[in-house]
Amino acid sequence: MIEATGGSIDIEESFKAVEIDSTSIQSNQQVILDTTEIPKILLPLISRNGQPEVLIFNVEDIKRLRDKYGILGILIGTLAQYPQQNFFLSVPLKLFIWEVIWLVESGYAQLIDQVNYRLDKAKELQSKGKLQNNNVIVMTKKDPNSKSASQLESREANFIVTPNTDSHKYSKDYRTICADDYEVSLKDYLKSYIESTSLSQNQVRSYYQNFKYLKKQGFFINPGLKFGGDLVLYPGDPLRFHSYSIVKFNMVDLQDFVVGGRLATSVKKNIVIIGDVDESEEDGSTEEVNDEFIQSLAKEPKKMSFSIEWSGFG
Amino acid sequence: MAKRNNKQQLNKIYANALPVTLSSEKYGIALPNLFPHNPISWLFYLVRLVQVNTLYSVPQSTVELVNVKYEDSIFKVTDEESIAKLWRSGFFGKGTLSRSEPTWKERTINRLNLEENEANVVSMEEVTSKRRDERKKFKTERSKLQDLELKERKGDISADEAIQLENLRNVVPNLRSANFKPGFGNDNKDTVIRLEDLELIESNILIKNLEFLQLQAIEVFFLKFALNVVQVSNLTMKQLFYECCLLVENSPSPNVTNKFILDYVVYHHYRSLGWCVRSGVKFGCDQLLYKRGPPFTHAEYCILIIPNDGKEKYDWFEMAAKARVIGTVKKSFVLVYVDFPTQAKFDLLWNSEEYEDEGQRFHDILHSYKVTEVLYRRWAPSKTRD
Amino acid sequence: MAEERDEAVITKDEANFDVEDEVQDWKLLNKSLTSGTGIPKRGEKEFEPDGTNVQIDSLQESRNAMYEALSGVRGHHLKQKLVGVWDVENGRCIVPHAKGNYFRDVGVPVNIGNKIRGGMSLNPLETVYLVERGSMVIYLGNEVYSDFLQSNEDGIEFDYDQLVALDLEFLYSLAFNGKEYSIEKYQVYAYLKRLGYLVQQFKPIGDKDQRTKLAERKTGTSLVNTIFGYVDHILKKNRLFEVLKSKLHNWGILAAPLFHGLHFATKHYFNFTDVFKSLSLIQSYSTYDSIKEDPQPSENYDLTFNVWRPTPTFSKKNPPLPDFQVSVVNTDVARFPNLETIQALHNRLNFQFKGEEGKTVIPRVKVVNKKKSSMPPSKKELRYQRQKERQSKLDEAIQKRNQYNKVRDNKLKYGSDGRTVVIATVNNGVLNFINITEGDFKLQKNMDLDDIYPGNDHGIIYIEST
Amino acid sequence: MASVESLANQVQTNLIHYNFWTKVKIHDINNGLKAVIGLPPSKLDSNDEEDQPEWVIPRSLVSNSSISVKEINEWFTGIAILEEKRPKRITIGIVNDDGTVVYYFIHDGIVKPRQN
Repeated sequence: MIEATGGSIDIEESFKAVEIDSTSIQSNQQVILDTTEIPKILLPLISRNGQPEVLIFNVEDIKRLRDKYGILGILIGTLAQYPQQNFFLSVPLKLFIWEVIWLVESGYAQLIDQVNYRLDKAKELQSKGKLQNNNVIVMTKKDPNSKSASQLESREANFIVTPNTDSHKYSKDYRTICADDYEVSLKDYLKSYIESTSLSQNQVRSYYQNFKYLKKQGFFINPGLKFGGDLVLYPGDPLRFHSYSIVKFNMVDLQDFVVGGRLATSVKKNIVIIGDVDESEEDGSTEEVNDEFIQSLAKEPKKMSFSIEWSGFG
Repeated sequence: MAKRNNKQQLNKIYANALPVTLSSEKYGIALPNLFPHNPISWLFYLVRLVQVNTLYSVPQSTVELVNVKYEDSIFKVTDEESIAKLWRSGFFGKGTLSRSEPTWKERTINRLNLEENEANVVSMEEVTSKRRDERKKFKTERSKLQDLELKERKGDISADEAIQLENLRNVVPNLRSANFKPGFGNDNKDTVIRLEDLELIESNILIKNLEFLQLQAIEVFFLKFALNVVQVSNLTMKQLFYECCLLVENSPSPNVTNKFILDYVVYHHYRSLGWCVRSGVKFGCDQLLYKRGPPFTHAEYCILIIPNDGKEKYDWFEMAAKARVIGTVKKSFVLVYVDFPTQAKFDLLWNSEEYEDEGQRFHDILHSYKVTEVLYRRWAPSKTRD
Repeated sequence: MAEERDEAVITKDEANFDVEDEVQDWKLLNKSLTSGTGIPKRGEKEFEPDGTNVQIDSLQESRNAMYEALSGVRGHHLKQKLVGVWDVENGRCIVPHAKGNYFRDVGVPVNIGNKIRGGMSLNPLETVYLVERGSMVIYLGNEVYSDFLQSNEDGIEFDYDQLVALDLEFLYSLAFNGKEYSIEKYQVYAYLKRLGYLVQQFKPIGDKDQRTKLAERKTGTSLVNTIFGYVDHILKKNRLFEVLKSKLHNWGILAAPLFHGLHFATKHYFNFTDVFKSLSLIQSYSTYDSIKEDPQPSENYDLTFNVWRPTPTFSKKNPPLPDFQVSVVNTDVARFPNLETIQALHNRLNFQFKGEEGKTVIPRVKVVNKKKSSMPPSKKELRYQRQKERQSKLDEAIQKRNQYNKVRDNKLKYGSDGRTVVIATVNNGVLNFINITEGDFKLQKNMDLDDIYPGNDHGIIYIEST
Repeated sequence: MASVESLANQVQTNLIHYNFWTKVKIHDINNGLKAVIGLPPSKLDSNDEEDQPEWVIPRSLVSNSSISVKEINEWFTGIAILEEKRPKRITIGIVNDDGTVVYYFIHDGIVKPRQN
């Protein structure tokens, strides 16, 4: 986050709680986003019958999400090189609901009905006759990348593999087909998400607006249950930086204050609580996930926030 | 203040588990052993029993009740002897200006160098404040170090600064590990007397003790109902109970799930099992259980009280936060669900005029509650595999 | 210093640091995972971006290391080729030739037509796990394949290149398309499998549930046993005696009843244990009480997995009682369960009562590091040894008391009879595991403690000074 | 329930005689709310100025323990009226029924945590 001016960065100054005005806030995104040239990232939507899940298998997409948009996701797959540990995991990268909404709502990505797309494509492939699975490769003991092509050719294939994703899918052809026939709207995604969880439509809106409010300030964001919060915030990519804050969406009790403040301080963080600037703004009338609701997600968040930490005395 | 490391001394000071005087303590008497297969021992026992009851009056019948003042929604004990009794016999109450046992007076005399200043006595509060000073120093130095490191990385560091940086790199880690150990006394501490202190002293003598022992509502009611050792202002037992309920929630008569009642039920449960029970507010729970009491051991259990009303009261975030705080201080987390009677049954007992003794009323009311304990522990699968 | 830990001061100690809390630095991937411990070191991270190139480069390095690792090859040697075929209709995977260690806890044996003898049918969790770690490749089944399975021709090897090989993305979208198997369940499954646990979907083991077993346990004693038990009871517990004693005690003075305002003013007490006994008032739950009441879990809670520590003798057909039983829950779906749900989960566990016939219960006592004999004993072991020696030199009565206190402390802390359900929470992809155990601080009817000091009120923690 | 005055007095005494603050006074801010202001014995944060007074809002943990962002914002606006400037930070003094007071900083907006 935040311009490379060096020295300390005065977040207190830049993000005065009550005076949030979207136009006056500089985008603190590390990279200025430019959507004109790049095609949208296709977000594979999985498990449409249960809770819908967006899982990314394409490493190029993972790269773009992280480097360009500061979207982290959570790796949930087994790392085949080291399959007996849980510290370093691999694809798929699971995006959580706020990341999904943010990417789609900002126009960086679109949702794809993955299972139907892939089944239809497989059918088509099979109808064309001979398949080329290409899943047998040459594997050398040391680093395979260091071998020259000729050296590799001279050896017999000895390894059978499962790739992360379908390597042909980024053909122009594929993109058009997906966009046309397999796109899932944000509305449908949210509808099934809300149906399969205990979140209400108002909560989804309010929490998403919180996420957006934080994203605008350039933070990197992860889920926060490990620390008793809804989110954790990082001042930069968590690969390099310790997290700053634990975010609580609903702070309702002083007990939470004591617990949260104490916990945060013991792990060198603080607690951030967020609320609406004007509560009447909450037009909680619609119970349905309709177009109006989807439009309301795109509104500028009007939020105020406070940071809590132990005082060090008492 | 007693020497804390002297276990025997501690045992002597805190010999009584509750502020109740035992006949064995007062008269040095005991009943003889009974052996099931030896009828003689039965007879002997019986004779002795009658003897005890005719020769000795029950100690508690002659003990004066402790006066508790109820003011501004606070239960106060101001009399020094009473404070000592309640603190030393079961660790009831808390000094308002101390961490647990009231020591403000001694600390103030010490701090202001007044009369009867015992040197070389360092209280817990002083240890803490000293350690915080050290911590502050560490932080200042570290922040200097970080500034210089940044300069170095950017390549605009002067020669002088480079030397300073090297120096700080050696010094800072030592500062971090430096731990203040009690016992050095007040070596370099100057006596600073503030305007605020002047009101307290007259010709080098402390004239005001601002501290009193504050009792929690559950403690007061236990001392009244279970042990009958206190008198709270002019309140009857029933009035006291009602006042305690009002502290939490305004209602014309107590609600069956009033937090005070649930808290009391749990408090009484653990007290009757011999635990020392104190407030768990610092750890975000309701109560702490000590095997014996603060000077002896750490609290081992943190209690969270939950009405068993079928609701899913807490979300995972709240539970995770509490569990983590409790884990940090190496205590165990216990959820105590409380079953309660119907409001109608409660009201019946509450309003009944059948009781000639209030203790019996509350016996019946409280007996209609029930506790269920559930233990919450983090599981680390990587550590339990083998 | 006893009070230190109870004060308001908040210390930032490393004890609260958990490697899994932190986002790992991929630069350390090879370094840390090939080191002996297998646990990554705490990366050296920074507090905030300072705009220096050093920092930017360092971040790029970490990111590249990550992307590279994610692009790594997933597969196995052709010589050990293991093939599965996805059956779209049934949402399962057929492994025609199942061999190897993987199937100790994975899959259900199947025979199909003439072609598959000793094959395995895998559920989506098992399938994805094996493919994802590179141990199996999987193809999309179709009519050609079904026809092959049903045909009677002998000796023909199937050419799998007739089928579409599934990449991981395709497999995930097929495997998790139904309602029953969710990503969150898979995450928990894979997490435990990666650590080496044996994991199966939850199912009752044995033909009797806890309720039946408890009922049998109560009525199972013969008349003779009952009589002997009673005599034993009286002699051992001196219960009758206790009653008589307290009656005798009261005679001399006609003390006011318990909780009467005058009680303590009218009755002599000679020790605090008796005072505590007299204060006993609040009813409390005793282990297994809820079995009779048959509470029902909320719809969001169910038992998901049986989990065993790795054992070489594990039999899929006839598994022992699980070491852990896990309920998976999504934090967006359910809140922390109410008591009824907790009790319902406890009652549905595979559980063996103490003294129940059949398989012996493995005592859940922590074993001090079983290290290879060549290793010198660790500090912990030495301490344990010394402690043991010291113990054995003590007076027998003191040994007994220490033993009693130890057993009691364990029962307070880990539950008096150990019914525990593990709840695995999944919060937007992040896992947490919690043990939820039946507690009983009153330690009512506790056989283990009765064995040491019969007739004691085990729940009274106060130790009388003598 | 504990009165606002009683809470403010408890916090005031605690600040003066337990935490050694000086010049501690109680002010009325909006809606019958009271705030305590005083000087801590040394800087509470290394970025603070010397002799920087600190505002403390007393609250009871036992009665009325719920809290909202809106309410916190009102404390800030209340103090802003007295000071003619919205403070960057205030402190909440949470009073428990055993007499313990725990103090937590509430910073306006999202700030980085103190490096401890």
